[in-house]
Amino acid sequence: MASSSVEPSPSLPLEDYRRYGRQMILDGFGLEGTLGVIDHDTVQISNLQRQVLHTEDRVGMAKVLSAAEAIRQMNSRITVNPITAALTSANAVELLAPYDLILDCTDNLPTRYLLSDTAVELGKPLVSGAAQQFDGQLCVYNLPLKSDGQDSQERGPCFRCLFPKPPAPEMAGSCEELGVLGAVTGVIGNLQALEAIKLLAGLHDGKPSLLMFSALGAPPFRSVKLRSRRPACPACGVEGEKVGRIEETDYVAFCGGERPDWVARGLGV
Amino acid sequence: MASSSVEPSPSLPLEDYRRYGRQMILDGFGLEGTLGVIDHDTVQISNLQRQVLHTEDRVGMAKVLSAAEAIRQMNSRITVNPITAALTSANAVELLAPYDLILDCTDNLPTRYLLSDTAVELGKPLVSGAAQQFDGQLCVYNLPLKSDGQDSQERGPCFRCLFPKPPAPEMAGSCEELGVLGAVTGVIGNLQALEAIKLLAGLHDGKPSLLMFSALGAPPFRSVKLRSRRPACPACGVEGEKVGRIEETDYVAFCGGERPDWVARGLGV
Amino acid sequence: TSLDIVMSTITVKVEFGGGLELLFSNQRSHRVALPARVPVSYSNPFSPPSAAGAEQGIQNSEDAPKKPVDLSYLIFWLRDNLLKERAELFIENGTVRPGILVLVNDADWELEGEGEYQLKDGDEIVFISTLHGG
Amino acid sequence: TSLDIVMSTITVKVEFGGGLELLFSNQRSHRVALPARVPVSYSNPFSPPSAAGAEQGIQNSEDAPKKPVDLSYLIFWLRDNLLKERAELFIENGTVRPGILVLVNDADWELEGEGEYQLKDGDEIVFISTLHGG
Ligand SMILES: [Zn+2]
Ligand SMILES: [Zn+2]
Repeated sequence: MASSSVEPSPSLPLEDYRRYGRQMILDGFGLEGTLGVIDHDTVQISNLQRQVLHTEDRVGMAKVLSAAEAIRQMNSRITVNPITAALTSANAVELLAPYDLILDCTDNLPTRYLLSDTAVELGKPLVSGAAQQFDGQLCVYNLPLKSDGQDSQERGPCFRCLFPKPPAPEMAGSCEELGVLGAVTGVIGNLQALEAIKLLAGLHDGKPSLLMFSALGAPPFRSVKLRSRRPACPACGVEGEKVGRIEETDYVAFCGGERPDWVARGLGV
Repeated sequence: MASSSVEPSPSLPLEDYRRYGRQMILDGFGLEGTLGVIDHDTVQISNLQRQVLHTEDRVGMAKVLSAAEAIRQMNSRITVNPITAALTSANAVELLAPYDLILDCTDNLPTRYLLSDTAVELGKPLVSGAAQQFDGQLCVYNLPLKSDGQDSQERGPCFRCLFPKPPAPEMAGSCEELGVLGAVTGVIGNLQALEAIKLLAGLHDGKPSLLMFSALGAPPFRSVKLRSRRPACPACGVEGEKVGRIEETDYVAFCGGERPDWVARGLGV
Repeated sequence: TSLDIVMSTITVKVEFGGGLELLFSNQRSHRVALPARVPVSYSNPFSPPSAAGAEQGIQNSEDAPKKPVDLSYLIFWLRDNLLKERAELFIENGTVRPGILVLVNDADWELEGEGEYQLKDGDEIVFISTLHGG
Repeated sequence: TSLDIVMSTITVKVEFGGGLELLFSNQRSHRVALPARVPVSYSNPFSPPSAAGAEQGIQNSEDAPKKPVDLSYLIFWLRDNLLKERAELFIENGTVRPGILVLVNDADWELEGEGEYQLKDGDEIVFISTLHGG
């Protein structure tokens, strides 16, 4: 799926969590809200190896409807809002504004920059996962920071702070092009869900970090401490110190020009 | 599910993998074989939060049949052998002998010791995952070792080498008792699948290690280098140096006596 | 390429996991300062664990023979100073209970000499019990 | 608590990820031995990257002013000694290309002084590109 978001109404007394953590049964741990899923694409047979919400029967169905059906089968009380649309710079703010956080589950760079810029504009954290071949990366961009456990007004870096320029197009590729082991996507997807839960439940430590995973590595995981946001960042930087303006950005051109696969994925921005 | 196993017929030239890894599309990466799933239990509504193969519609169905149905919906070419039986010391060797490796996805200690002893007896690796609350552990027991990348005849430690005695019953508890965050189970389950794939495809580095995961930790993952097997281990030790005999073991008594939940789970060994 | 200068105390990081933290105020991470040299008699041979706890614990006598502080000393120090309940769930027959895995800087302590491992300033020592849910 | 003894070379571990390894013989992990002191002129100010590669690279002249080896020096050393193709995908305007994240012992290099970070024996330096599949 291109991206999905969660909007909780924290009707449970989450602040009691730490106190009663020993006693409580975690599956009583709950959040109410709406889960939005945005994607313009239909289920392909080649998706099934890693996008485990879909089934052979639903090949050809809109991905967001297939995902909503899978979630309904597991838990019919969850409210899912399936949005069959390609995310573009024209609709991103409107589509994502109703949600408390954004999950980046995309497979292409232009959408990753678009989601990051939109998350900054909306002031929401972006839980970003990526997977290729045997490797994965996980990061929360625009993270609400805490110091000594207390909320601060500060935010962690955005995607553009860390990667002001996309990698050379020659070195980029989507999962369909490069391949990815389904279980790598599964590890990263579950870790994204955990970061989202920690953020919504107030359990996140509020320290920006990047988790790198390599299925063949020893050790397989490496956690990296990240910088603060970059004052010169055109997206999240300090007014007057920004270099460049993202309003002018053509996301596809920025990432190396019109490549047929990106256009096919609906990013003819 | 209690445990599941994979039996590959390596009909693809896996030894070519490393050579062609750059060119190959990973989802062409395939293994043929039979996936066995062993469990005596039926789907409960409380399982759905973490056992994502099941659905609300299939509550009450045998777990192994529900799992087989879910796999069939995703990939109808996979051969699944669902075995509706409680694993006991009387049937474990016979049930697990046909498979090349064993996955321990159980939720109780007596079955963990039984699976480890059986894996040692059958000379098969045991990919073991465990999850409780916010934490998880992953380890391959009885791992075929490699040194300098070459296969050796040696095996890594078994579960009993590392944990010769179970924790005090007061400190033990299953997921149903203590609770577990569904995404923690998902992270560990996907990592188990990856270890199984690495073993079957000859990509495992053959060095025994334990991966510890804590969803709230910073860093969340810790990789630990493990000892060799223990010559005095009653399961995998050296003949003549073993202390104790596992043939005499009553698995339930060994883990602190008959607790109603273990008996209810079919472990009235 | 570096010379150690004799210190009178060292600090190690101690972590508990897999449920063991329940014995230690439900706190997973601790910083522990220990004397760099300790009496020989307190860990070799082990003194048996006692219900009396701290009273029978480690005493620093000025003229007792000494040795560099080791992992065995830490185990008894934890029993006598941090353990809140049920010492028998942590120590058995003069060492950690067999169901507990001890890690020294991310390696199984058996690779490091077990209780005889000499602690260094900044070491990270982890005690875990196996998890078994799923 | 320790004294550094002057060494003439140091060894660092270098890792590439996220596709950058393709520029370095598709090998992710490298051990690199570097002189402990290097000419001042080669990294500050940066020499611009050149198509000629190694020919315009770092030269050790005996009488040039020297400084302790730093991360900038390593970057040029990698270009001149390990890079197999397309230097412009690794170096741009005298530093790493903006799309590359540099890590010093598991911290973003911006927290460590970027190119001016003085390398220590045993340091682990990682260069990664962002992954973007999913
Ligand atoms: Zn930014
Ligand atoms: Zn053993």
